Amino acid sequence: MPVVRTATFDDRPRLDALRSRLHPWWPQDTLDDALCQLADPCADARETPKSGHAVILMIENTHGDIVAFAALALGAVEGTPPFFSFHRDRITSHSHALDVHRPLETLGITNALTHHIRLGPIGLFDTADVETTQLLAAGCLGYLLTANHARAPVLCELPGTSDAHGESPFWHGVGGRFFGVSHARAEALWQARQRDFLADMLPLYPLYVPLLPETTQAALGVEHETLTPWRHALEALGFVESEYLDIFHGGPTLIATADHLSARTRRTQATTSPPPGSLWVRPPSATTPFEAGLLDTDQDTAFEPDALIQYFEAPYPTSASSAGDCR
Amino acid sequence: MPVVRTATFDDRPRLDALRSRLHPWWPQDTLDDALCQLADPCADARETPKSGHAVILMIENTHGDIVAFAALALGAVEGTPPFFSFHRDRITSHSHALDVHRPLETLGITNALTHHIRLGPIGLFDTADVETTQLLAAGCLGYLLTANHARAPVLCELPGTSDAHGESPFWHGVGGRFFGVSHARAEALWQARQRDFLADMLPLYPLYVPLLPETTQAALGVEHETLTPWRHALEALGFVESEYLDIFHGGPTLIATADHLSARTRRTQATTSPPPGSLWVRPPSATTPFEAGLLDTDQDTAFEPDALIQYFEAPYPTSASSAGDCR
Amino acid sequence: MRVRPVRATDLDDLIRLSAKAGKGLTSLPSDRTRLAARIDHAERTFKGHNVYGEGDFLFVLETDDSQVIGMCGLMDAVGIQAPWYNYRVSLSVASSDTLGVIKHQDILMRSNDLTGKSELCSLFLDPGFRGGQAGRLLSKSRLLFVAHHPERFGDSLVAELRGVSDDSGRSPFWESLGRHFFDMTFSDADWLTGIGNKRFIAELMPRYPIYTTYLSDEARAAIAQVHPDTQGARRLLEQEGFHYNHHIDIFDAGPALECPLDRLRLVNDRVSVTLATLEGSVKSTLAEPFLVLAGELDHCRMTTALAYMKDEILFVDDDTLRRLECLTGTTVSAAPLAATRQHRSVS
Amino acid sequence: MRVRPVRATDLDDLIRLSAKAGKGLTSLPSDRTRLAARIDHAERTFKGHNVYGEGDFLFVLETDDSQVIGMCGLMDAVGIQAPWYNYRVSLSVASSDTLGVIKHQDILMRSNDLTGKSELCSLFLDPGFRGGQAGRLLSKSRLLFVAHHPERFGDSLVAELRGVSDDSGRSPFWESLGRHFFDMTFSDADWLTGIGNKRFIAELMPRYPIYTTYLSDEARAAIAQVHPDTQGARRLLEQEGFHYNHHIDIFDAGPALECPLDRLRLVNDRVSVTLATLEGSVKSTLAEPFLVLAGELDHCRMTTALAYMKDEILFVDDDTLRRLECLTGTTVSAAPLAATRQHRSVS
Repeated sequence: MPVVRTATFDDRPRLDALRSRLHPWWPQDTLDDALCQLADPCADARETPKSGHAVILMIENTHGDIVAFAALALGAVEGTPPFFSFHRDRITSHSHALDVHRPLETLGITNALTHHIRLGPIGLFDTADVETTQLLAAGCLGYLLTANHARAPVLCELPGTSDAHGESPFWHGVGGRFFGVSHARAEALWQARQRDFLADMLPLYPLYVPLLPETTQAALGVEHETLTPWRHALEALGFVESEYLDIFHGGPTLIATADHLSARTRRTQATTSPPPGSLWVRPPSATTPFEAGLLDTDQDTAFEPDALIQYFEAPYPTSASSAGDCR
Repeated sequence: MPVVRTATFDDRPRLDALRSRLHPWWPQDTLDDALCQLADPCADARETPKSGHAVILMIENTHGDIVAFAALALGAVEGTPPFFSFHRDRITSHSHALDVHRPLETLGITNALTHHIRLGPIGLFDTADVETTQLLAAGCLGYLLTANHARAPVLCELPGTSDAHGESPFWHGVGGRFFGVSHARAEALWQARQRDFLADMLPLYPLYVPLLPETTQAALGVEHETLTPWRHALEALGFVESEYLDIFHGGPTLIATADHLSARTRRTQATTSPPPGSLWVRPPSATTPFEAGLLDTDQDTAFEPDALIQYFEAPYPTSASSAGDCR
Repeated sequence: MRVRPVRATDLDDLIRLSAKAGKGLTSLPSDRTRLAARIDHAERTFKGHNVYGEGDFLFVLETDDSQVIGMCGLMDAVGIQAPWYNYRVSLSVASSDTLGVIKHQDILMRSNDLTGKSELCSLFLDPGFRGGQAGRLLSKSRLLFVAHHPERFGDSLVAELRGVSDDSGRSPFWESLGRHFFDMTFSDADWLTGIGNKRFIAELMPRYPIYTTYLSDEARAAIAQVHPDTQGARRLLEQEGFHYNHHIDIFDAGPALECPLDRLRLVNDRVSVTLATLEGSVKSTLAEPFLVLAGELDHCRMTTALAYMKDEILFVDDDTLRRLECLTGTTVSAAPLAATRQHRSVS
Repeated sequence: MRVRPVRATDLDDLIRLSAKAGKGLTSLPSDRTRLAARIDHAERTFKGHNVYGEGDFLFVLETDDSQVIGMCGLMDAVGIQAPWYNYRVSLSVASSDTLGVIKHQDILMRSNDLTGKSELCSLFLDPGFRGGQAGRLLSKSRLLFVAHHPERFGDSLVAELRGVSDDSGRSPFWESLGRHFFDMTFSDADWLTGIGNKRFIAELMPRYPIYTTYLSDEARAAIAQVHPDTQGARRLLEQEGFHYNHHIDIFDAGPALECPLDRLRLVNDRVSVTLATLEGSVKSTLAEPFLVLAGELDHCRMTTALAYMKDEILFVDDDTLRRLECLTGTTVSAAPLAATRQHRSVS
């Protein structure tokens, strides 16, 4: 069975080479941070996070090729620069006399997610490979459940949808009207962390969604189609779509509180045989990186307890476990 | 062991008599609705909810006195009148040149919670009685998990804190400046469902929290002290404090998605012995109301399976179950 | 011709007039009961029985043979008894050193800023009498009334002018903005407002500012523009001291013109004079058209007259005396009809 | 005494002057390099080398023996090269039939509405010369300059007047509002703005409107009020056609007075006249004080003179000719120094 593990500095050249294959709308700052911080295999994931603290989790296939990776920014600390999102709110205008109810959606700027842990970008080079997608998400979950970071909520902002020309209908309707520069220029500055322009140029007041161009409205909270399997994997782990959107492309922001993640996945005692599909996590040791995996659902091999390994009950519904997961 | 059950029309006189003992800041509209709808014991809780659909869950002691009750408004349907909350948001103002970071909290009006299921008011006549408090919360959870309502999120708005004179510091700083009437008058109209004045009079623009009187700031999201045990019980079930506040008193709004509630409490098969502390739920029958309870943690009586009863794993940590619930 | 306060006996004439008014005049409904109530209210206003903020000074224009051919009104102060809404056309400027960009965005902000100002309203002239002096008399007489009774009014006047719409009454501004919030047609909204039902405006109009980038080109072009039929009225008011101060109508984006009382041409030009007659006609080269007001409040009469003024005496002809119901020696308020000194325009 | 464009050779005099200026004048820093740069920029502005929106017309007042005793400035258009911020004092009216309440709340809205207007700035007069005609000449001369060169300016002028503060420079408005957002003292904020560092305003000022109910009583009372030392300047500007149009300074809430160019008294009163001298003195009963401008742009000179005007000829004395560096027969711009007709105030 494949495993997911933290990347080490030996992986850097291969990871760097894969950057070009990432969707261009993924914010790459976390990846940059994580690449710079790649260290010994035994780097302790449980150190106290500081601003900019980031790691990479990755999966290799049997040929040793990296088939997937995810960057995680753990620096949910005071002093983090403001993180901008659109908050999708609702105001209902209601006329008693006329018996009119109009729930009006608005999009307003917020920095409420500044201290969240950030998941992404992720590289999934075969998006049809559900197994790898689920393993990557579960590995991130395992890392978050066992690493000694502050128990902040976790967000994953997904790149938004694009039109037939590969352009962002959300940018067309929002950013393009406020920033006064091209999408490419704004993206490049953001990636280069020159972000003062967000506070300077983003609309002061909430925008009314019904006034936005229809293509923009249709793009709100819609992830790029290549990321739908990843979204489903996160949702299975307890992530939920929030009322926050990516400021450039209007992609959805999935959020999970640490509490909800751990509620979804219950730790089982290592002395009893964990059910198939369970998540196992081995913290880093002096010689090995952090590793995690999912127990095979079909395999019948005898369970061998390992005191270092923690087990969590099946994060994904399996044929065997579904009976216990019905609601 | 005490049970929690849905109230029937026979209970109405006793419930009516208890109203006067409720905290005056509880919104009583759900209770009014529920009292009007009290029906046969066998009324089917699984009917499709409509606007205004509400039930009461209650607990009696061994003398047959009602010691606690809770009203639940299930009418999370289209056409529900707008529900007003303050949304507590954050905008960080940041000057690069001056190296100044000021995270500024704001309070803005929103109707985003309009379609949530509403829990409350609750009557808990011995707030020190943790067992009854937990049972009442667990009973509500059991009802929500098994009733066939739309799977909307559930909110519980807790009455806010009061000062030494019994007045609301939040009202003093907010409502009192916008409504132009006394707190009592505004409350009375709200209870009487004459609520157009909210949309008419509430501030159009978000308020800056640092400009509010200090006593008002200190009251944001603080529940009335008599409700702290109830808050803890809800939080143990998966409710989390949200960024929404009660518009009159600034009390916290606890929210749980149906998803999170069910993730917290896992259904166990009735054929195996459920662990102590488990929640059991019996749907209403032709002769009995909905009933729920918690399995005794100490008792050693043999488990007798009942096909009608559904069991959910321990909603509250117990000494016996805590080993399996650590994170 | 003269202008005088409306009376109950004018009801039939006004009903007949209102039938000639098109959609443009929302404040003159051809509904007998409503109109009778308005006349009654106006009569009480002229008698001083109104609460400040509810005063409705309604005048009629009548011919020398007492035929009513026009009307005009004045509200003493808007927004006192119920909120008064406009959009304020404002500018948002953002700049970024990083981007090297400075960006101007026009925004429309919900505004109650005209609260307390007095409003010119309900002007209507029988189409058969347009083109002559009647329109000027009708429009300017109420300004002289304000100049004569400033204590009855706010410290500023405002006139909301009809905005751009096409022949079918379709407003591009409404189609692009109002429609999304009010869930009704422009004419329904206009009609509701006309019959005094304005609650729905507070309830349904957007609370947050609107970025005009989200309006159609046609709608943006209509902001603060008047309907072609209203351009004459706009020019006339501008000559009297009114100017556009960035407030527009929330339905059709027509401009609200404002004039502080101390800049009203007629406040500055009005003088108290004694009436006298000349031997023969006053149609000398020295004569010019004057606007004259005699009497107070519910007894006032106003007319235009070719007259000339010397040493606080206004020389008029006998017809004018008849129209004003005055004898020579009476003290009246008068001012030149035309704004003699137009404001120089500096480009 | 006369007013003329600043020159590089004035630097020492201005350094000396600025040392006499208190905290009130943020735009005249006593920093040699900065002041030299400003003078250099102003010289280029007078020569017409400025980009519109960067023009800074800086004048000095000199005595007949060429001693510089005051200065005053004019920015051609604010907010073009960088955003210009004010609060707009607005009103929010809410009403509820259910409650039987109508409630007025004053709100302060972030505003860039003065963008594109020309600004009067940097007025400073040596304290030893206050009380006489010097102050009027200094303040009004630049208005005549605008009237003479309207094409160089926006369609409206604005002057931001110093707001209320106590002897220690403490502004009640700042203490109640700005402090919460800017995290610095009033004098630091003022100083930063004075040296042209205004980026922080965009970055830190509140984006949402402020309900004034949350300000201290003292702060509310300071809105649109001038410092006691500035009351004279306010009156003078009001006489010239300026009025408060609901914009205030974001730091100390001092009023921004505005005047559309076509309402500027000197635009309307300015005439082109030919200079002439009378036999003897012009101190006849017919003479009145005039403001006179000779020459164009960087060559202009302005002074006050007791003069009298007849048939487009202005009769002045020899001193005036000297100050203006003119011979008789020269065409100049002139206007009465005093606003002859004060606007009648209607209560």
